[in-house]
Amino acid sequence: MSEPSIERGLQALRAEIDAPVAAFFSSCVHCGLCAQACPFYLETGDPKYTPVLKLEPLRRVWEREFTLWGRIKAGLGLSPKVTDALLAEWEELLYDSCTMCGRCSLVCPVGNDLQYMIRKAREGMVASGHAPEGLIGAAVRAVQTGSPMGLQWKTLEVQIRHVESSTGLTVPVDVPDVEYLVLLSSMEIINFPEYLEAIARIFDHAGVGWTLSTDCFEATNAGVQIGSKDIAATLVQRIVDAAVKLRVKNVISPECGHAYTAVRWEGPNLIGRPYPFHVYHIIEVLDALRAAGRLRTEGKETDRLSLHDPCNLARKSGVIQEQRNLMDLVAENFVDLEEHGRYQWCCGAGGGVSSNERADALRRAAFKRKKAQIEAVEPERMVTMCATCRTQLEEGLEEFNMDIPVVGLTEMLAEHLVEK
Amino acid sequence: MTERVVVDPITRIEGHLRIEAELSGDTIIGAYSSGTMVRGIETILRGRDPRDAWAFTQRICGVCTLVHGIAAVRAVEDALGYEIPANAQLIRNLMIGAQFVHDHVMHFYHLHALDWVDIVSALQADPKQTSALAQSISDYPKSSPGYFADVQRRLKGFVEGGQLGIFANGYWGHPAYRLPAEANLMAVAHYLEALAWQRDAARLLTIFGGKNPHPNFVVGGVTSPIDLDSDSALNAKRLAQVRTIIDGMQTFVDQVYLPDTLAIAGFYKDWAERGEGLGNFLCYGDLPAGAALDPATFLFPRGVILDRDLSRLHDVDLHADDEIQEFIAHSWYDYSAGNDQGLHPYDGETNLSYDARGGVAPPYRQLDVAQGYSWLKSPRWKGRSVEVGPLARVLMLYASGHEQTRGLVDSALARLDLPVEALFSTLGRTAARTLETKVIADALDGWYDALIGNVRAGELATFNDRLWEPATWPREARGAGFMEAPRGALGHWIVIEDGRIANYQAVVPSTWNAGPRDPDGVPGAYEAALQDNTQLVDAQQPLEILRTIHSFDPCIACAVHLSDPHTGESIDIRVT
Amino acid sequence: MTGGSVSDPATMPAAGGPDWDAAKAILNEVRHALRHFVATGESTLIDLRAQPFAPGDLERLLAWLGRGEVEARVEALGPTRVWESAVPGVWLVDHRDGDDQRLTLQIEVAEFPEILRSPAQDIEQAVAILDARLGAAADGGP
Amino acid sequence: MAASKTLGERLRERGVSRRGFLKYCAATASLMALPPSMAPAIAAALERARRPSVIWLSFQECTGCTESLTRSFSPTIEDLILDVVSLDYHHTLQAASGEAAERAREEAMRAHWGEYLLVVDGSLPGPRANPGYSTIAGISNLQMLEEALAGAAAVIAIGTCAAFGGLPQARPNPTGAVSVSDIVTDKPVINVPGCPPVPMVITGVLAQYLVFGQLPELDEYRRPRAFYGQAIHDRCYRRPFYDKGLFAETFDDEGARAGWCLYRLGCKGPSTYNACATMRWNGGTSWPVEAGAPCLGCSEASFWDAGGFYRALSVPAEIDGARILAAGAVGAVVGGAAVALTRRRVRAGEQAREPVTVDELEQRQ
Amino acid sequence: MSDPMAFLLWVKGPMFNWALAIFALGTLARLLEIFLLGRRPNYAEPRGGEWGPGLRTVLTRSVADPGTFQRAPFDVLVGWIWHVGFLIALLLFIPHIELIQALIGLGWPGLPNPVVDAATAVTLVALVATLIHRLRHPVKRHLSTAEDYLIWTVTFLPLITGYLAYHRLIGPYPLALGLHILAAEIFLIVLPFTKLTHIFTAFIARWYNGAIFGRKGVQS
Repeated sequence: MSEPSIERGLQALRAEIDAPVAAFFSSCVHCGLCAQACPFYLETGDPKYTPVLKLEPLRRVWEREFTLWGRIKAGLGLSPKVTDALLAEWEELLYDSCTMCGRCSLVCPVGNDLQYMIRKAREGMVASGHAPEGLIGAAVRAVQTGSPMGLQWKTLEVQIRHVESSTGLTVPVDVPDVEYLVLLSSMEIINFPEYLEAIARIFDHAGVGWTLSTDCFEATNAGVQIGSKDIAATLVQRIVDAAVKLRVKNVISPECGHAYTAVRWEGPNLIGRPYPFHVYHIIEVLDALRAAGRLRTEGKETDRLSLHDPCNLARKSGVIQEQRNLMDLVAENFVDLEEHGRYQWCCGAGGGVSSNERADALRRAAFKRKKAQIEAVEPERMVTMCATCRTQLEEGLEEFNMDIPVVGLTEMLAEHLVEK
Repeated sequence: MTERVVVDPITRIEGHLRIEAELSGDTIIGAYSSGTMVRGIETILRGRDPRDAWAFTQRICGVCTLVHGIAAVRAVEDALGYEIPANAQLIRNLMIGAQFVHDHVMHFYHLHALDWVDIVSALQADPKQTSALAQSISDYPKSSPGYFADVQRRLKGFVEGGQLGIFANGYWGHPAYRLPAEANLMAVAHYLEALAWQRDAARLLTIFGGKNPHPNFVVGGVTSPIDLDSDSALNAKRLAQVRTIIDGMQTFVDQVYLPDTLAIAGFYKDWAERGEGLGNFLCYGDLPAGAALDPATFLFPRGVILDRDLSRLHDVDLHADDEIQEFIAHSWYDYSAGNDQGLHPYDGETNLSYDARGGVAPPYRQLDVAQGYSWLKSPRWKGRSVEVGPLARVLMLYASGHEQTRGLVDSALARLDLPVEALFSTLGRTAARTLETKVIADALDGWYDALIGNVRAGELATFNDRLWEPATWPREARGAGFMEAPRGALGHWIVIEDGRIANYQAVVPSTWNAGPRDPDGVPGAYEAALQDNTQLVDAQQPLEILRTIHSFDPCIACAVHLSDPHTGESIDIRVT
Repeated sequence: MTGGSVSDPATMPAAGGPDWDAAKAILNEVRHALRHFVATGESTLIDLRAQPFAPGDLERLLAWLGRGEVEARVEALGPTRVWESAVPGVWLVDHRDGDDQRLTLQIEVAEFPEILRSPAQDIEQAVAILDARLGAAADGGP
Repeated sequence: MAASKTLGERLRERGVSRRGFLKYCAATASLMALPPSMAPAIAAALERARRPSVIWLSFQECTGCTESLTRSFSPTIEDLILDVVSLDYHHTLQAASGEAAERAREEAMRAHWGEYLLVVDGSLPGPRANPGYSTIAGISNLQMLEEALAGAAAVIAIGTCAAFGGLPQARPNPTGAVSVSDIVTDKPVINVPGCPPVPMVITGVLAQYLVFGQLPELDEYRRPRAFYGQAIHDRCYRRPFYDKGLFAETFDDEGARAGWCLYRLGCKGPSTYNACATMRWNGGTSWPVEAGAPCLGCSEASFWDAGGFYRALSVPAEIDGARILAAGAVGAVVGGAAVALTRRRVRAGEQAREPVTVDELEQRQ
Repeated sequence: MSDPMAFLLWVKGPMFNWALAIFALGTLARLLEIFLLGRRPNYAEPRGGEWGPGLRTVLTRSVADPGTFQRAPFDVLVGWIWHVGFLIALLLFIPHIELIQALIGLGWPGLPNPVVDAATAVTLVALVATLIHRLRHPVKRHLSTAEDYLIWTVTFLPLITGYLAYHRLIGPYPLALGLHILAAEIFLIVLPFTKLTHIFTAFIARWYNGAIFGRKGVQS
């Protein structure tokens, strides 16, 4: 085993280059419009945060090694090398100032999927030893303890007991052959215990068979955030093993954005084969239950509510209408932010930024874009469905002294269930 | 002991012609005709768009300025089986006819007349008597004593000015000039008159072809559309203008050219006994009556007359391998398969080979006539040396019973009191040119009326675009384009491959007539004619040579072939 | 355009359309020349032969300019016809050669065209010519 | 010698009046494409002008230029040779032949040494070509030109062949033909290109020399600006159709009949500088574009090799499909090779990539 | 080469073939370089198709989303103006159509010249504005490399030379036309080796973008 090094980084980058990457880099005309989609640039005004620029290390590897013309240029000394210093300099750009929200991918006029390439670029950063401390810590904890926050099953067990006592329901654990394996995120367990209770009540209400697994309760994937497919694969494999062991039909990703994209879209490719089960986000499941008439609710929230779409859920996974259907079920004064759905703005915390203490200032700066959006609509409360987003919203709104509480959609729904 | 007389340049012709004659006493016993300039147009044509060929070949000659254009578009049309609308054929006929009239008149007055007319002698003429002479032979209105006096005054001023310009060093006062002073003055007046007239006559080609010299043609028809409602097409005004021009041509031919020819001929009847030469004549025929180029409808019939035998006309096949062939035994060319054989034009070659084939390094006094001595080849029909041109055509018309021609020939001979054999001569050749001009000038009416009839009937098409795009052509095609040019039978042979010219050969009237001896030593028409009963009064002033040569109306640029880039002779010099 | 006395507009060729462009340019030039003439008394000559007329354009232009009250014919090296257009001060001068072929066609903006003026040198000799004729008449005796 | 009479004297002798002379000058101004206001200056110059001796040499030509000269309406060829110039040597028109003709040339050269105007039509085989390709009286064209040049005041190259090499010089230039300018180094040369030139342009240039005794203003091709200053296209009456985008597609369609622009039929008007559109041909009768024929570009150098006559000006001269296809194929091979290498690199990268382990990360931490 | 006509014939003849050959060679090589890299298999259960959304994005990405338009109206508008203007001048000018027809045998109706002329003039102004914008806007200035200015130049040159030639503002015309053709040839030659390849690859990139998003059920 060798040390992380520039050479390993370059090898990792080379391994990531494919036809889309080549098409994307061939097409960029430096129009700079991606900057107009990036909260980090918009809120700092610093042009170095222009998204396409964050890809410079990957671009150089592509140009120097994957184009004939670039090889000629490199031979003539006209194409600069990718050095360790360059990667060091780019660490901030690739981690601290990018949440991989993918908004730039949606506005690039030539169609470059920048987020796709940021994810790939991070592979090289990890391999060359240029990942942020915070993310390394999270990754190490996730692999070693099963949770990026170091949470143990016994902590969750306390939660379970609490839910069971307060609802009078049984929380199924390690029940095989049920319909759903429910995953959670450590942040939810710690910050938003209401979620588990809400799930228990809703599934009971709808008569859904579900279970938790003692082998694997954590849905988040620090490997995806840091950009290591090896670590990411390890974490995904745990979920797959648990689901297979319990022979569930479906796996439910909790109110967490990146967990969903990690399990839903990256997972099969990380382990190199399709799953023997389906993966859903909790919101998808809830909306399916609603559509099937299995959710009967009563009363509606009357205050002015608005909705924050988590990037991973909406823009990167296409779950957009589902949450609105559910909002309509329980809220009568719901108003969308101006740019929402696939064009929503990132809260500023995703993509590992929230785990990267060094990036706090940038994270707070990026939030100003969300804040401005919220201010424009003047809601009394915000609703979301991602623990990271919810934390960022709560902290941010508090910082700006805005008295707008943030609630999870699942919990809100649970509150309106018709009592049996 | 023979003496060599060299005439170079032969002037008042098109191109560069040199005649070397061997004299025994005062009689020519051997004559050698040499074209001394070569350009290489056939080689230049290779690889080009066949639709462009007309423009290149037209520049073979600016005098008979349309004939190579017509032959080239016909060659392409023949190769492709490309039909053209009836109007286009009629317009081409009108253009060809106008070219004939224009060219023959100019030849007679500006190129040939000075062989018979002594300009200086005209100064002695009495304008009144000249007027009387003019009025006795024609109704032409410009015949007053004042008119001739004006001409004489102008000529006098010119001669007395001391700068004779183009008239300097003519053989003035040569005993062979026999016209009385009055006839000379009349001819000088008509020399100037014809210069003015020809400018108008040339306008017919300008109307249909945009300019003259070198009017425009197009494969598949003509460039000018017909639309009576358009300013920009052939409309009523344009067609009326054509009518006016035709009228002007006919008037001049009837009232000036024809009477002048007969009047002058009357003084030179001895020239009806010399300058015949070969006695073989060839016509491809031309001027169809309908849309198709069908020899059965031609005004000029197709055929060959051998050994003066007008009772037997031989047919001609332009495509047959063994009929038309070109030889280079005495030409500055090489054939890849040997220099003694003949090649049909489809297989023709033109490899320049001046030094190796006997060309003498300039400056030279004398050619090496035992070897190559001309840039002209020697075309032969079934191995026969033949004459082409007006005389050939008039004989064909006469032999095939063309009524108008028979009438014209018979009355002219009667008027001059000459037998029909007089046609086979220098004088006969010149007279035949005049007579066929009359036939063609009159025929213009028929084509014009047919065109007007079509337009009235709403038949306006002038161009067929069916085979315009080279993509519609077969991969390989070959065709022969022929016509009767003013100077005689003209043929272009084209081989098309992949939409490009693979080979192009032109066998032109002056090659038939002016070509050198063939491998059997048989001379060409010029050479034979000069060797036929020609005596020189003064070897220093060989006027007699000019008379016979000019009676053919030489067009030498036409006659010279082109080089092939495969030979070492080819030089590519480009200065920019 | 050039004034009130032009031909009846109903019979005028329609302005506009590509065929008419060249003639329009000429008319503009004539207008400038007229103004210049009114202001300074200097005449202007426009050579119509050097214009890129479409077929029919010249005829239209001449029809447009119309005919005024004066016409003249000069015999000098062939005929020259002169006429005033319907626009006063705008003359057409058509020089032809002995074969009645047009040499030039000019528009002259002036009180009257130069070609009509008797050459000063000829007038100098006028008395002598007249005397000679009188003498001849006296000799011959009418 | 009475030859020294001026043109003014000659005209008056012929009974031409002062008024007639004025008219002659007006026509001359028009002929030379000068503004009519120049007529008085022309009159003054013509009063003094003498008939210059002209020696006209014809080399590799077709006589089209001479034929064109005879079509001039003003001055007419008759006026030209009787009044304007002394045409002392001209193959097609002169009475004398053979030795007598050559003597006329030599005498004129001797009598007017240093003063005669040398006119040339046709190209000539160049110094490196076989002199036998074109001879007159046994003398090569080059030698004859050089001899005549020595005593010439100026040279006028009539026609595209003399001016630019023309048809004989067209690819592959089998006779090594060159233009007059290629030979003449120390004498003024006026090029009067065209195949042939417009008749009145030829006479106009001669008249200009006669009137002003000097060369007209020339462009960079030594062409008189008065006649070659504007492109056909700029003076073409069909130009408005070009601007409107109305084009004839064939020679007998609606557009052709309506007189629409001939650009698509290959008209070279935009790149051809000549006077056809204004002077027109044969006494103003018509000109090629008016007769529905696209301009061939005949007054431009190399026009024979400028691509097909029916190819639009914008179309490349010779599209070498084979070369482009070959290049494309090479591109495919090169691209393929590059990719093969690249793919190997990707695979190698994948294989060489060492998995990142938590232990490593932890170490770093 | 001092002779403008010889120059014109050179650019229309051998040079044109060379330019086209280099363009064809380079472009094919570049496209193969891209395509043959391929994509790795994707085992995730798709929520949508790839082809449909990919093709859809090829088209829809031409129109900016409302937010981007609000934030960068200049980029969007001026970018549109000169791209459309350039295409009008390139594809709807009759002489160009003739050229294309001669090359590939396909033709289409053109626009009247004054329309093309106006489009060209607007395009020229828009391109100059684009350059000024690039020099002044912080993001663009920061992003720009020498190559960006090079491709601006090779894009601008065919337009300006074409405009000058059409209006005959430089002479003689064979020189003006020759310069225009040469400028176009430089454009062709440079194209495969610079980001001008986006003329082709942008559509590929858009397709990949649309396909990647489309597979996840997002309309991009």
